[in-house]
Amino acid sequence: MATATATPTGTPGPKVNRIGLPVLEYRGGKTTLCAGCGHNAISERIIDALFEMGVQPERVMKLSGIGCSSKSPAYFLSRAHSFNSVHGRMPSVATGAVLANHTMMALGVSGDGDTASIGMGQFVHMMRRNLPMIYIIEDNGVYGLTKGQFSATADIGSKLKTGVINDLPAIDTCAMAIQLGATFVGRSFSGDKKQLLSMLKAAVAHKGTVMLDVISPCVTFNDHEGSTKSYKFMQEHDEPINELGFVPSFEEIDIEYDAGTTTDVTMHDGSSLRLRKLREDFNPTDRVGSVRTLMEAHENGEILTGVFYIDTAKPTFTDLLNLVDRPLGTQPESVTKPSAAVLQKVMAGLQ
Amino acid sequence: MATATATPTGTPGPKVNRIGLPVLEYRGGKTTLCAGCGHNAISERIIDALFEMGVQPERVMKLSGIGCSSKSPAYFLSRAHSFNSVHGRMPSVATGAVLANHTMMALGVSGDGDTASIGMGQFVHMMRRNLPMIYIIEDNGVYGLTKGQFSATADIGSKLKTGVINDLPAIDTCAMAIQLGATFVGRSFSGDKKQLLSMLKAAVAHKGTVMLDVISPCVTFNDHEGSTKSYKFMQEHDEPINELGFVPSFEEIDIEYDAGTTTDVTMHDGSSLRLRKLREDFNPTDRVGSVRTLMEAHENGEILTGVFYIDTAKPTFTDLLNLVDRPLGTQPESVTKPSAAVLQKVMAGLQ
Amino acid sequence: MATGDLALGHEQSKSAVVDAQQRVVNDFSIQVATVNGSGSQSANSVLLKSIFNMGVPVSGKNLFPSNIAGLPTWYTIRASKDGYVARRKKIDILVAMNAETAREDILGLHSGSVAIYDETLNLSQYRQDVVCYPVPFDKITAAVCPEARLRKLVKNMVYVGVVAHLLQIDMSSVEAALAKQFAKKQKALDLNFGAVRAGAEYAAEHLSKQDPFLIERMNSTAGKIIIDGNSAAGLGAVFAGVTVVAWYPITPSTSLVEATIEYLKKFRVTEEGKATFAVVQAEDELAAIGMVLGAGWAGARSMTATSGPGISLMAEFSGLGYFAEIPGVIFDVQRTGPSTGMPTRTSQADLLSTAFLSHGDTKHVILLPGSVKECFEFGYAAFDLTERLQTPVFVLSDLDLGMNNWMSDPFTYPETPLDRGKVLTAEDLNRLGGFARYADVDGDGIGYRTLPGTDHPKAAYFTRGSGHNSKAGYTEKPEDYLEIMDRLIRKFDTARTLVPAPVVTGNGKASVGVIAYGSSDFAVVEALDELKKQHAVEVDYMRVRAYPFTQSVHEFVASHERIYVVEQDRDAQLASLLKLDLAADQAVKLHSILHFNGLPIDAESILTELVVKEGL
Amino acid sequence: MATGDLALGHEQSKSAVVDAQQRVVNDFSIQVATVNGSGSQSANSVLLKSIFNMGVPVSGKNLFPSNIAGLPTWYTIRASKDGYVARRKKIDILVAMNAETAREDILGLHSGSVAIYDETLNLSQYRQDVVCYPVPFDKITAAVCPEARLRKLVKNMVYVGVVAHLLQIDMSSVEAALAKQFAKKQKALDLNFGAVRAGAEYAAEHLSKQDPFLIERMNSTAGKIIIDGNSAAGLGAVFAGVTVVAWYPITPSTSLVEATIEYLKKFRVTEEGKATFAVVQAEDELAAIGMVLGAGWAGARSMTATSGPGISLMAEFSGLGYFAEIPGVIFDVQRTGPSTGMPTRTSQADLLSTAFLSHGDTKHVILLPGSVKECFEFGYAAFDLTERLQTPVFVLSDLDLGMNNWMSDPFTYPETPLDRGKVLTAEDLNRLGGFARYADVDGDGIGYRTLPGTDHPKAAYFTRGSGHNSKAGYTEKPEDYLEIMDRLIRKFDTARTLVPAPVVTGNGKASVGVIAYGSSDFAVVEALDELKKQHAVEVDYMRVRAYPFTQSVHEFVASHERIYVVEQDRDAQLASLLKLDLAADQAVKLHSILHFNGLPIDAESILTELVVKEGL
Ligand SMILES: Cc1ncc(C[n+]2csc(CCOP(=O)(O)OP(=O)(O)O)c2C)c(N)n1
Ligand SMILES: Cc1ncc(C[n+]2csc(CCOP(=O)(O)OP(=O)(O)O)c2C)c(N)n1
Ligand code: SF4
Ligand code: SF4
Ligand SMILES: [Mg+2]
Ligand SMILES: [Mg+2]
Repeated sequence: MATATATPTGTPGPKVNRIGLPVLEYRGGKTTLCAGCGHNAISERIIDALFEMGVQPERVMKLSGIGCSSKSPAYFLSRAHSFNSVHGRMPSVATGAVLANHTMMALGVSGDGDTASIGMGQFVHMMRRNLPMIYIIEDNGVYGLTKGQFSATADIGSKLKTGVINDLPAIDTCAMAIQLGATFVGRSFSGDKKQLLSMLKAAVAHKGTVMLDVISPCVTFNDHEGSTKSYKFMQEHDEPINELGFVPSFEEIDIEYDAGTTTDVTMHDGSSLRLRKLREDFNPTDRVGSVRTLMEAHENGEILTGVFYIDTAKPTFTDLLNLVDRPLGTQPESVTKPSAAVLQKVMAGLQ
Repeated sequence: MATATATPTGTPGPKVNRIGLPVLEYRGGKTTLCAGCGHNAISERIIDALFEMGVQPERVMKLSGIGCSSKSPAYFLSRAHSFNSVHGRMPSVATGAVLANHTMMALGVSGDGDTASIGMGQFVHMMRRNLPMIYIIEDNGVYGLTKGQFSATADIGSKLKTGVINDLPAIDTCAMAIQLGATFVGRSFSGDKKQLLSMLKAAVAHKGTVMLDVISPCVTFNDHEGSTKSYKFMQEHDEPINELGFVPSFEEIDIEYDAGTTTDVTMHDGSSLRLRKLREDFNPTDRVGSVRTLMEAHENGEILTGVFYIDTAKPTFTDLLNLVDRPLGTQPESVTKPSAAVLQKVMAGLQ
Repeated sequence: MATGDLALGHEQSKSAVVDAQQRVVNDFSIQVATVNGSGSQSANSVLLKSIFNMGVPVSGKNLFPSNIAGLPTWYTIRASKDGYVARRKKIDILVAMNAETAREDILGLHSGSVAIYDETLNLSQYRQDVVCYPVPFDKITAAVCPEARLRKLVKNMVYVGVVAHLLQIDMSSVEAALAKQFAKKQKALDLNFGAVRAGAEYAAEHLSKQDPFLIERMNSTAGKIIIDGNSAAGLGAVFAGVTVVAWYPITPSTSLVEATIEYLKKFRVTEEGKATFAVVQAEDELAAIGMVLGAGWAGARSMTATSGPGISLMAEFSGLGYFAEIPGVIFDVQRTGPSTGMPTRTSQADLLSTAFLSHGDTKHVILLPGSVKECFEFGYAAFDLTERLQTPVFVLSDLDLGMNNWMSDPFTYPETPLDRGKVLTAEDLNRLGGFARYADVDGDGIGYRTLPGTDHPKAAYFTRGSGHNSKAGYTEKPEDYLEIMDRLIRKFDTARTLVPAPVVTGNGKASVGVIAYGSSDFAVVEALDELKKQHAVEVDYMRVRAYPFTQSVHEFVASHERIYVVEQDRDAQLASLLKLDLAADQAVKLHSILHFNGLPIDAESILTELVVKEGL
Repeated sequence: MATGDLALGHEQSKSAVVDAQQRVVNDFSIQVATVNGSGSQSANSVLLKSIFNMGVPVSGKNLFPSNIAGLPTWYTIRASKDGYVARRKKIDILVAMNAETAREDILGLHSGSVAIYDETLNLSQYRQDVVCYPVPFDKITAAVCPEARLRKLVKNMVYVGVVAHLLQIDMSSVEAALAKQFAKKQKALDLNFGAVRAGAEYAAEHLSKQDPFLIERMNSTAGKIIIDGNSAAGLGAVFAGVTVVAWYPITPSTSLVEATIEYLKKFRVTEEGKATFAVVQAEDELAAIGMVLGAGWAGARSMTATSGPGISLMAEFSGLGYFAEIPGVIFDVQRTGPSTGMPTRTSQADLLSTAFLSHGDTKHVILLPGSVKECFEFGYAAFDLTERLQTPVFVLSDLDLGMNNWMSDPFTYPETPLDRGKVLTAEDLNRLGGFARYADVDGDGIGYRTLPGTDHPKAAYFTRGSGHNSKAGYTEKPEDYLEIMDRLIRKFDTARTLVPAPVVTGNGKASVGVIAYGSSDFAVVEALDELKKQHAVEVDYMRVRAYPFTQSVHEFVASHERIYVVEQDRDAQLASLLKLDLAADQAVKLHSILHFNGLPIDAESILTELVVKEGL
């Protein structure tokens, strides 16, 4: 693991990361999800990413809605505060939490039902605000926890185990997020360890809304023939649009850079994200082009993965609010409670 | 007025339309909106369109949410049933009403706050379903009825009378509607009588979701210098992307057709919609291209109007539900209540 | 133990194994402890039906986690010759199939009970006072099921066989149950019956009966059906001619809609293959009720089903339905709150907030079915009522009633024609020359409405949630507003006379009365029988079936000295509604017996409290 | 007439014009009938302040339509030497500026009252028993306002001048009021004062005083302030150190947040120009309360403000706040329901649904400010309470209190330090070695919490709306669930001891007590004074200020024979909550006096009912 440093002494202790923590300190409770559920793999990658990036667990707030996916925060990073809220409304809770403490990293886990069905309104407005947080959709095309009904990301024509066929178009949360204002948008697959890990690490380094749609098969209700969100289907149809090379700020960049084939992005914290093009003419800093590419791929039945859009310059919601540095939640009374003199002045003005 | 026929006898009665009704029968109550409000002009165009198309007023259901705009259904077509529902949730009410009676024309009027803020979730899902109805956003960039706060369609940088500047990106409801599945999407301006009237007449002939975003200045709260939704701004920036020629099914088409400059669409009821290109390479039957054009225009600060997208082939939501012809709401008991024998069979199966 | 009540530790007495000669016939409970997602559901239901097929009254309760697979689940079957079907705290026979909970499970048993378990679990080490039957499940399964991937499922049938043998359930009863379960799937039937037989044979050869529990043939289930409340409610809606269903999945109401859909597909498709119904999976509950109201307004019989969180989300629209007077049926299959709470546990704690759902002087009509039969009947009647009253009607069921299987008399066909309420046609309008939508023409508080599409120039009116006068015109005038608000109260009083009246048992001469509703009924009936048996005390019992309360509720309270209100919530919500409705000098009689730990209420808990409170 | 109460027809007596020698000093009401959007608001407020500047107690009520411009609006000013500030039914002086309603307006007057109107309206034709002062407004306006487009606005100041002259209000008082209104805008001041003077001069020259109404200088307003309840509440929140405000516009709560924003911008920006607060205009009320809870959870003092429909939309999240025990302040400025109702009319009809907002045994703490001063104080105290109790706290105001201008003593600075409640720091955790989030360590039902970001490996806990045990672990165990639910009741009982206690007046010896809350207070006080004056009957009066009720509420009821509960809703919601809380033998004493036509309650209505009910 590139980012881990050896323990100082020669004793064969557990491998620790740059802040001296072993990966164990990034784990959570035992999962109660089905064996093989894609969501579990995503939890593992989150653990890896935070460990490798050397994020202090106490500096993270985990947020979720309701669903199998939304249970996941219980299964990683026990040392971080977590808020498992109500169905579809995590974005608002996250917004409040980030405003109360914008110095922390907010990590949200949602499902496709939680986001694209009941949660659509809040999703749209969170993207529009470019709220600084990582928002992950664990996308299986069904409502897992209520036993397998189609969600709004189910592809047209895909089939349930019961034979019911979805006849409504899928909502492409990535295309929407880009259009609406999110500044780091990508899609991955829970089965693609490497891509997902790089994407998550880059997400940690980004300032602004990171929206990741991670296809995450539901082995119990949507992993059969006829599903377009099954392991098999993804293994056959996953088309990476770029290859991610993420080098965190605390490491040396040693690879050569070729402008023709690579987009090189310097992230807010000094990390570097290299996106090697796997498709001619795709430019992840071009909003319009990205949406077009996604829509075209969708019409062709292709499932693109990779980083679709990144913008490191746009101000985040907390930037726009021009907040003091110290978290609002822990401002001292001396700052937040105006003096008696102020009240007197107000009263005088009302006489 | 092309579609009105003369009264049979020579008596100089009021001009009537093809079903023998004078325009008076399409009017509503006296408006209580501000004098000069764009919404009033839209009501007038709706009256004209329904009159000219010879729609039977009793065959229309008017639906709305809450806002100045949502009050409008009171100001046209008194002879039609109307449902002024709750803020932001008209799409669901309309969905229910259309399911109960899919033989009628449903006409919804919403505002930008009603649709793009509180109503976003329902808006998205209505578009996705291609519910057969006309959905009009009377778009002034502000909440008129609550006295002028920005809505989510306010452009970035636009200014309130109080000096407050909007720093969040506008939501382009047209781009969203196209992406999500609506089959007739356009933008117009309440001050452009001709374009809006043609668009509304074509809307009447369409089967599927018609989503029209009509810029409709709020003279009281958003018609000043610095607003991008003022009459002045629109007069200066309105850029029609095509010119509409609508010929209803009951009239002869006599104009020549030139494939190079015109897109000719035969509508569901046999009417014909001719879209003369005002922009090279814009094709209103190309979803991806339309969204791209809208996004590009948006980035360039242009306000395009016209019909952006039309698809007359896609099945509507009621098609997908495979409904009987007669409205569900008035099915006789003999059809809807299974017989005693059926119950007996069910009971036997449970023993 | 997760399935027992609080105070119930195990009473590990030293007294040895019960005399096998002592016979306990058709009166005991079995608990099967498994892991969810392991397919034990069909085995349990075969076991249940086998007993049913023996003519013995039986009930089953599934206690499952809010989780899809891998967590502990318990299924309890109660056989009761007296026909009691409520939850029973005491477990007599444990089938311990879940290694994770097995120790806790056996420790929770009372002395003299029975444990059947996989021999590797070696449970006898924990209890000397429990009859232990170790079984080599895997070995037996392997022998009858060559296909390894099916063994996890088939294994469950082995315990069915073991239990059937030990209880002396006829194999023919089991076979009939299996045949129904696997309908036309002969291969599955063979495989599963093979497993049952193997289990039974193993038991015959290796287990010597040491316990007193037996099933003997009776004749108490003939003609009865077994169904869950959700299916019954869905069936009621289908027979009521529901045409628009809008919903959003949520436990424990999902199966209500899923059953409705199945019935609609079967019975409501025309010969040309067209649907006489529309079902929409909405994007959330706000949309679901919006669709219901839109459809109800436009003339459809419309419904949705949800549970607590969904009901809360329907608050704003419910007020619109009340004030704009729009029909629509909302099923609330209650689960344990507050908030997400325990989604797979039962409760009756939505009553009060539903009665006043929405801001600003809103009140709702609520039906309270108390059996699967009433789930059907009220699932039907709700549509007549909502159209008659022109107001949303809520049907409050609960997880216990809705998701568990219950024995019932077959449902009776509702012969009366559908009551579509006061709807004016074009001909009516011709005759009348017009109408005022919100005028109280008949003095019952209910106005006349027209449906969109009525072919008359005066048919239209303007529906709004804002202030309106009797002609449906917009108003902010105090007197117009008062007229509407006062009429709505009159309408609510009309509702009192139309909703299902309470059911009263007892001779009416007792000084003590009990009031309860919904699924509490079963436990109440049993508790009152016991009260009579054990203490020779008779009480009268009124089961309320709707809100607002009918006049007879007032009379019942008036004619008793003390009233115990039994309900499954913390905040005494039924008692609260009663208090608000009763004259204060009557309200003073009310005392609450509350049960709210998420498990279905049981007779023993009620009895204990009654005895204490009555000082018996 | 839209502004009068139901029964109040005009009592057109033949008796001629009142003797002008008879003087009615500092005790009458003025109603200005205009069109909204015509800019009459500043004229009305100048008139109000002119009387205030004369040292005469005064109150103003704006009766406006739910519309932006062009519809009738009425503004009522009451001068009352005795300091009564409630709405008064009787109008003494009408200023009829709206041609559309002028006829109805004058017909609504009582005999002997006064009408000032544009001469073209010729209103004297309708009433011989009203003193008529026709004024050529347009001519006067044209003369003082050369700019035609300003005339519509300036015209309003002309009536101020006319009225001021007729009532003998000092011009200096008017000028001072104008100077304040137009602060640093000298040109506007000159123009408007010119118009006032022109009106006064016209009156002096052409109108001969024929009515008895006069303002005479008093000394009863010295040191008083004038403010609306919404601004006062916003100010309270700002002094409470609110840091996160999330809202969605809705009448009549919008101005609460807008005032808050103004104060925040003024007092809460650091020297470097950074904000020590965040305000978000959310996409709707579901999002607003979600943000409030997210922020409250993460340590911010957070708030939202809304009205009926918004409260309904907050139902689901409110239950989460209750069960997961998260602070947050929700202001509900009540308007008339149900549904959209009458958005610009006042009401107290959200009380009951707010108390039980959300499904499944949820209960909320509610503060009930009864004056602008209490809007400030409770706007402040709500934040201490919500953090102390770790539960959402609702503050129920209403349109009358919130949007109208009220005289008040200046607000007192809250000297006590902010109570941030039980929050453990990293040091605490070092000392304690850990903590159980939902354990009742202190016996008051309130657990200890940590904030995200606390730098300690054991600081984190898992917040959820699903079943949890005292350690915040997920659970479906009956006993764990019961522990939490029972503790929440204990916490609610703790709330009883912490919320503002009721205010009692009277000597405590009367047999009759009155209970009311919120903006009803003003009318109740006046009614009780009149009761004493007219009928020599004294009653005791308790104004409740919070739910749950403190012990003293029980005692007050216990110590009186009959209790009249006065409130502004149809369904007797305060009486309902009392009934549920009181012992039934006490509840029997409650009788309701209800007022719910959308207009603020008035003393006359209360008095009439009291007299009837008491048989006086
Ligand atoms: C308001 C509300 N409605 C419905 C539910 C029931 N519910 C729980 S999870 C869920 C769907 C979850 O789907 P998704 O977000 O895709 O998560 P998954 O289980 O597939 O990971 C639903 C509908 C709920 N908890 N709350
Ligand atoms: C649930 C709810 N929240 C808030 C309101 C208050 N409200 C009424 S209209 C409106 C905004 C309307 O804006 P828009 O839809 O743009 O209509 P416009 O008045 O601009 O035409 C709001 C917030 C409401 N009626 N209901
Ligand atoms: S049901 Fe599906 S989504 Fe839920 S835990 Fe199982 S596999 Fe995962
Ligand atoms: S406030 Fe604006 S939107 Fe409302 S009626 Fe007036 S001009 Fe139209
Ligand atoms: Mg999912
Ligand atoms: Mg608007």
